[in-house]
Amino acid sequence: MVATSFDYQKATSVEQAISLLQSHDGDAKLLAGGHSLIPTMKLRLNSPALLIDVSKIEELRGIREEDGHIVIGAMTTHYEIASSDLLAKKAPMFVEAAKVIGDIQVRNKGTIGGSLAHADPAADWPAVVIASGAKIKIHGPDGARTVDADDFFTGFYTTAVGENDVLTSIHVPVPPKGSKSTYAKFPQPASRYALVGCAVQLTMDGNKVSDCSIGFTGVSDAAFRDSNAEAALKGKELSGESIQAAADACADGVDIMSDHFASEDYRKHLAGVFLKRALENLK
Amino acid sequence: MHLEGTHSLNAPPQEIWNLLMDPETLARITPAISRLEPLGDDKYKAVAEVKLGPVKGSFEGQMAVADKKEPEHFTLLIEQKSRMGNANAEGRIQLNPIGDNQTEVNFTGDAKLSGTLARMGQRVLGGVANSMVKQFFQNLESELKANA
Amino acid sequence: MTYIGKSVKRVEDQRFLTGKGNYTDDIVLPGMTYAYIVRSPYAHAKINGVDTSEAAALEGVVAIFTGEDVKEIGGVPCGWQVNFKNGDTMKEPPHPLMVRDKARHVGDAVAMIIAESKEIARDAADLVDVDYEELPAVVNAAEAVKDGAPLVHDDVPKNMCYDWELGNPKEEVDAAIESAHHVTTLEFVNQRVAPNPIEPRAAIGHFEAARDHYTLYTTSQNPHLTRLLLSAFTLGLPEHKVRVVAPDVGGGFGSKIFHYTEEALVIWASQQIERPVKWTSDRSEAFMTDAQGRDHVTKAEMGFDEEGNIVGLRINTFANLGAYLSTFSTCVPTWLHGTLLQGVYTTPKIHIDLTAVFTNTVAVDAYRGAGRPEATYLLERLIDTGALEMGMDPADLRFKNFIPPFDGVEQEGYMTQVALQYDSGNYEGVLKRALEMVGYENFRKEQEEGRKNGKLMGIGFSTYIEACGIAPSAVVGSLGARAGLYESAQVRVQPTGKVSVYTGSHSHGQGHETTFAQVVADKLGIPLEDVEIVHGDSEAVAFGMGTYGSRSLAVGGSAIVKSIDKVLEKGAKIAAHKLEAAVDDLEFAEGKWTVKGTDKSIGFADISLTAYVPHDYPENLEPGMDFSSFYDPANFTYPFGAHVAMVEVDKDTGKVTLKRFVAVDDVGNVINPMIVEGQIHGGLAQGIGQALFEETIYDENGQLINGSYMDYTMPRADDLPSFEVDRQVTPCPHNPLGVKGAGEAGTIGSTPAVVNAVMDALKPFGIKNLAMPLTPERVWRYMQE
Amino acid sequence: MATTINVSVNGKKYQDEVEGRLLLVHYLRDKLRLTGTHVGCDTSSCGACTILVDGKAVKSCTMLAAQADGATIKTIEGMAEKGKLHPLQEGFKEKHGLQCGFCTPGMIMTAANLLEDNPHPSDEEIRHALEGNFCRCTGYHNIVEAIKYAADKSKGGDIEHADAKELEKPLFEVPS
Repeated sequence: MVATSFDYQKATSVEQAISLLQSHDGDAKLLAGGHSLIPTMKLRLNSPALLIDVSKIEELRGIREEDGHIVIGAMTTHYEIASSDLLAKKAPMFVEAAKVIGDIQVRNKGTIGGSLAHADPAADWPAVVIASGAKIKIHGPDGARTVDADDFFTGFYTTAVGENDVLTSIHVPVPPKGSKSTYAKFPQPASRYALVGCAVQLTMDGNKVSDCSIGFTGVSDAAFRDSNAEAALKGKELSGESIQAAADACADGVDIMSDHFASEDYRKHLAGVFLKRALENLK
Repeated sequence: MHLEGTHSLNAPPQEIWNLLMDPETLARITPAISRLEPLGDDKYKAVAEVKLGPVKGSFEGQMAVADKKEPEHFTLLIEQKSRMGNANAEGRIQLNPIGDNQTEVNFTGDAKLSGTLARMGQRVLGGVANSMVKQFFQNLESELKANA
Repeated sequence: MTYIGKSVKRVEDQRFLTGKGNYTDDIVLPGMTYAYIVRSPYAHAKINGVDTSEAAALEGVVAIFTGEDVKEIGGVPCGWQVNFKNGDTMKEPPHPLMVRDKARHVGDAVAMIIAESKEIARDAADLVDVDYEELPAVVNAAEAVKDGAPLVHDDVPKNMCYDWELGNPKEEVDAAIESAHHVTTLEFVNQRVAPNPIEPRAAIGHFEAARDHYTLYTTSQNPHLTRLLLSAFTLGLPEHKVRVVAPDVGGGFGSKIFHYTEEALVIWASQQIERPVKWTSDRSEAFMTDAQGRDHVTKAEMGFDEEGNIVGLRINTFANLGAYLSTFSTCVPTWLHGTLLQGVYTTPKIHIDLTAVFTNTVAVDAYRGAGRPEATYLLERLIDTGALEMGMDPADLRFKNFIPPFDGVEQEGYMTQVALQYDSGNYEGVLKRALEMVGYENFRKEQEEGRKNGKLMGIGFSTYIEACGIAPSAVVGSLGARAGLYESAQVRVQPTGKVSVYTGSHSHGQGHETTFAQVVADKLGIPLEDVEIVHGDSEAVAFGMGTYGSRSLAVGGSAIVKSIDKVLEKGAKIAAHKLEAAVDDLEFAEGKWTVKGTDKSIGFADISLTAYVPHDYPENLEPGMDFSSFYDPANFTYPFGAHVAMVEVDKDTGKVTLKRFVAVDDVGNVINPMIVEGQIHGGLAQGIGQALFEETIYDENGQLINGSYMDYTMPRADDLPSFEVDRQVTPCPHNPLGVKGAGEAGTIGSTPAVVNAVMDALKPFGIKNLAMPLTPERVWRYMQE
Repeated sequence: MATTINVSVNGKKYQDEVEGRLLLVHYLRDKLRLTGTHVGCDTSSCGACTILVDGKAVKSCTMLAAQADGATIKTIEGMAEKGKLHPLQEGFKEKHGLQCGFCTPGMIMTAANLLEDNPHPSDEEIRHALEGNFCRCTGYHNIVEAIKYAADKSKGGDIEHADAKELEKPLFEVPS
């Protein structure tokens, strides 16, 4: 397996990466952990002329708390997230999800930013960032902007990141007191991507759900926030009944993917099952 | 790979028909096709640039319009070759009038992939069929708006 | 010191554990070039032309060959002839090294690029322009024989390679089934699977013009057979000038038995360019070109009388051979499958009707178990389903129908209705032991409890038999084999008493370097470290038939014993001379010849030194101590066992979790229990893989749509439980070691046990039959209906 | 355009010019001739190519040599020290955790990462940790045992030897 010939350049700053992207007019790609990109290039399903390695840019790494948010640098690896004390304390869903991404080797090298920008419809992170209400920061030729995770995934492998943009960080609001979150996943048996992945964040007011957000991955051509299922829970007690109602309401009105691992109706059914399991975890 | 979709548009069938029979418009709205050069007999040389997430490559081949019944239906036959495999697609487009000024456009077809695309693309391309049809309708809609 | 029966740690491990293994792709020869093969993206397509000009112009490309260049070469042969029912010989269309008229499966070779580096070869491949005209393809075996189906080979009507039958006269079996009290009928597909050794195939061809000599390094389970086929058939090379080396080989599971086109191509190309040529398969390429396994479409009927005794078995099967005949593909669905339909039961009437067909898919050939798993699957599914339908316990139904124990010595071997005579067996023994290990009564109680709480637990059985060490040569010859199936071994005692053993068996994970050495050291009474086992090089080993069909120890090991006997016989003569005694007065034990009843003795090393320094030596005795033997077995060997799977099915998702797996196998005598257990474990994983995960999925155009590890599911560590294995020992009566073979047992027994367990779990839903693999969606869907 | 890399592999320093597309696994195998690291698939799925980069298990078929610039790499060839096998290597041998040996280097390197993070893993944790590594020979049973052996050994615990239970059974009867 040999990729087509390309140039490799290590970027030392976000600005440099952007200007390299600009000067290559769509024929350059950013290289983060490489776990999505390199296999495709080996299969020659993609042959960029230049790879810009952004993994060593210091400002893109690390996890820190800032203004009520936890900021995760785009080049932070799944492993670093899985072993972050800060996240374990403040946003444990991230730790939980990081531990079930790929395998040890993938977690050591793969990055959250790379995964989000790649937007594989079956990747784990999209569901989690959506449910956490995160904002995603993107630097482009015209400066920086932030996009709500809900609006970030625009379609099949497409995101709000433009051709000459660099996804730089993920800003996760520190969940209020009384919040709970979890990620439940049914892995595709061969690749271990999510056949269905469901991330849920709940805020309880007494025994009622005061707020909740639900993100799904693996179900449709892009990860999405499921407001129907959320509506079935808001203001309700977390009971067998409300959980069932949410499961019945979920993944409604979305185009559901189908492949030889899961047909459309089975996938839809699984979405309900895994939403239920996630909610049971939070009971 | 089965392709299917239905979409209602605010224009009579004839208007949509005229748009679709114009090679330049057809090239613009057919997903991935970037250029159509008429070869006569409703056949075109077609050049495509596919960019779908991790997959990017150029295709070259033919596209033909067959089985025409104005302004009701026609069939698009697309044969595209590339280094990552070949794609052959056949799609029937049906224009059903709804009232005076609306049309239900129905797309149904099949695409056949070969080579690396067929073998490796399953997980990657599972969603392509859907998004291609969706894109086709979206493009058609914006063409109509632009013409209005 | 005795070594036999001890879990001696493997001597080969040292190099594998330290990264010093020597696999084919690790080898670099001076001046080596790299080949990349351009393959058809279509399953069936006419080739109107191949334009290589642009590729040839790329700097670093050394040569490009196409089907046109190799058209004078006939192609690779098939090693087994099967005849039609009417006596006509099977259809045997050519299997060319590269095609020029049409491609018959995705991956059929069209052009071969040879370049200075693998990067350049790969780049050049993108520049080769092949003009294909796609043709309709046929993929399914049962469809391929229908009128109007596309023809894979223009001159093979109905795509039929042969039809074939075996067993009692058809009318007798029909009558038995028709008059049966109860008939269990199942229709199923034994799905196609990919063997997937983790080491992809590779081959290096090295022609040396100066000495008119050819060397092939290849990932093969049987280098000598490859040499024979290359020389006598494919390329017509002078066999004495061909050396085939199969160095360390990273697993085979059957897929590396066969002589592949790439082996001939690299040798031929090396001759053309007079430089070494290396080809290494990608995993994607492996999915397109390695022979795959199974792929039967079957209707099976088993008749029972009122007490549950089996009265008849009728089988109708379509076997998919793929686009071309691979080396042994024709014997797998016939002589390795039909002959196993007796199973371990006393079924009095058996008939199988089988049609083998060509399709536009890669060849199907032996995959771990080869034919025997397919036979076992249908028998064991039928008997569990029969029990379910008749309201009997599946274990009881088996006990009722078992062939009673026989040792093959006091009691004669058991003559089956399907051409075999079993050597020795105690089938009820293994099932009894397995039930003890399971705690069967308890399980049934738990299952009942579980069902009340909505928990779906199931238990499944499989009592299998297999035929290993396929033999004797005269018999297999009469059945159509175009090769003998014996084994050779040379035991060379060096002057200092160290021993080199040259075996025609080939180890690619089985641990022969240890097991065989244990036999030798034990029999000669010398330390294990004084023995070296040499294999895998046709220049070192006189001849060999390789390793497959669990034959190595039963056949290869027996050949070694034969040579050791010759060593001891000669040693005794020298010892008698040195000790001034008669040969009959000597006894050999613990590496010494001793004059009976005295303390006069002489050691093995003294004798070997004497043999090479024959100053004081028996008259008329040749110096030296080096013996070769060929061992042609008297019969197959028949390992058997009882496997029990316990599963839980997730009602919500349909996912099957294997909770426990108990296997009691009887593989005859055991030389190294650790290695035997390892073989069983690995076999279980592959059999479980077929039951729950694995399947090559071709679309109607013949495209394999799950041709990568991202889409083809193989068991990973967290998919499997720890296995509970035990043994029973019923020695093989007809070979000197009493061994039967352990390589395939796990795979053969486990698949139906798992499926039966899932069916048992799903009993409340009234489901009797589900297609493998039992994927979550399949199971879930059936629970909904 | 070639890139210059500086790497330390098994304690030795190398400086090399590499093409952008050269994978780390091919750099190790073809350039440094460290052929203990294997390639078993195209899709980063099988784990046969696993090595340690800066102490972490990485699939070297999914990493460019250029990305390894400045890294400290350990391959299977660097595991044994002064001729003494690493406890994992010893465990694989003692527990028969390998057959054909092709997946073994990757298994050992992955297990090394596991034991670094979690010195006393449960069976379940071991099986989970191996989900990026295929073995087609062993059925994983003995690989799990091998890793437990290494974990036990490093904490100086008792190691149950495979032989003990074997001696109780009849193993060999001479056929009459």
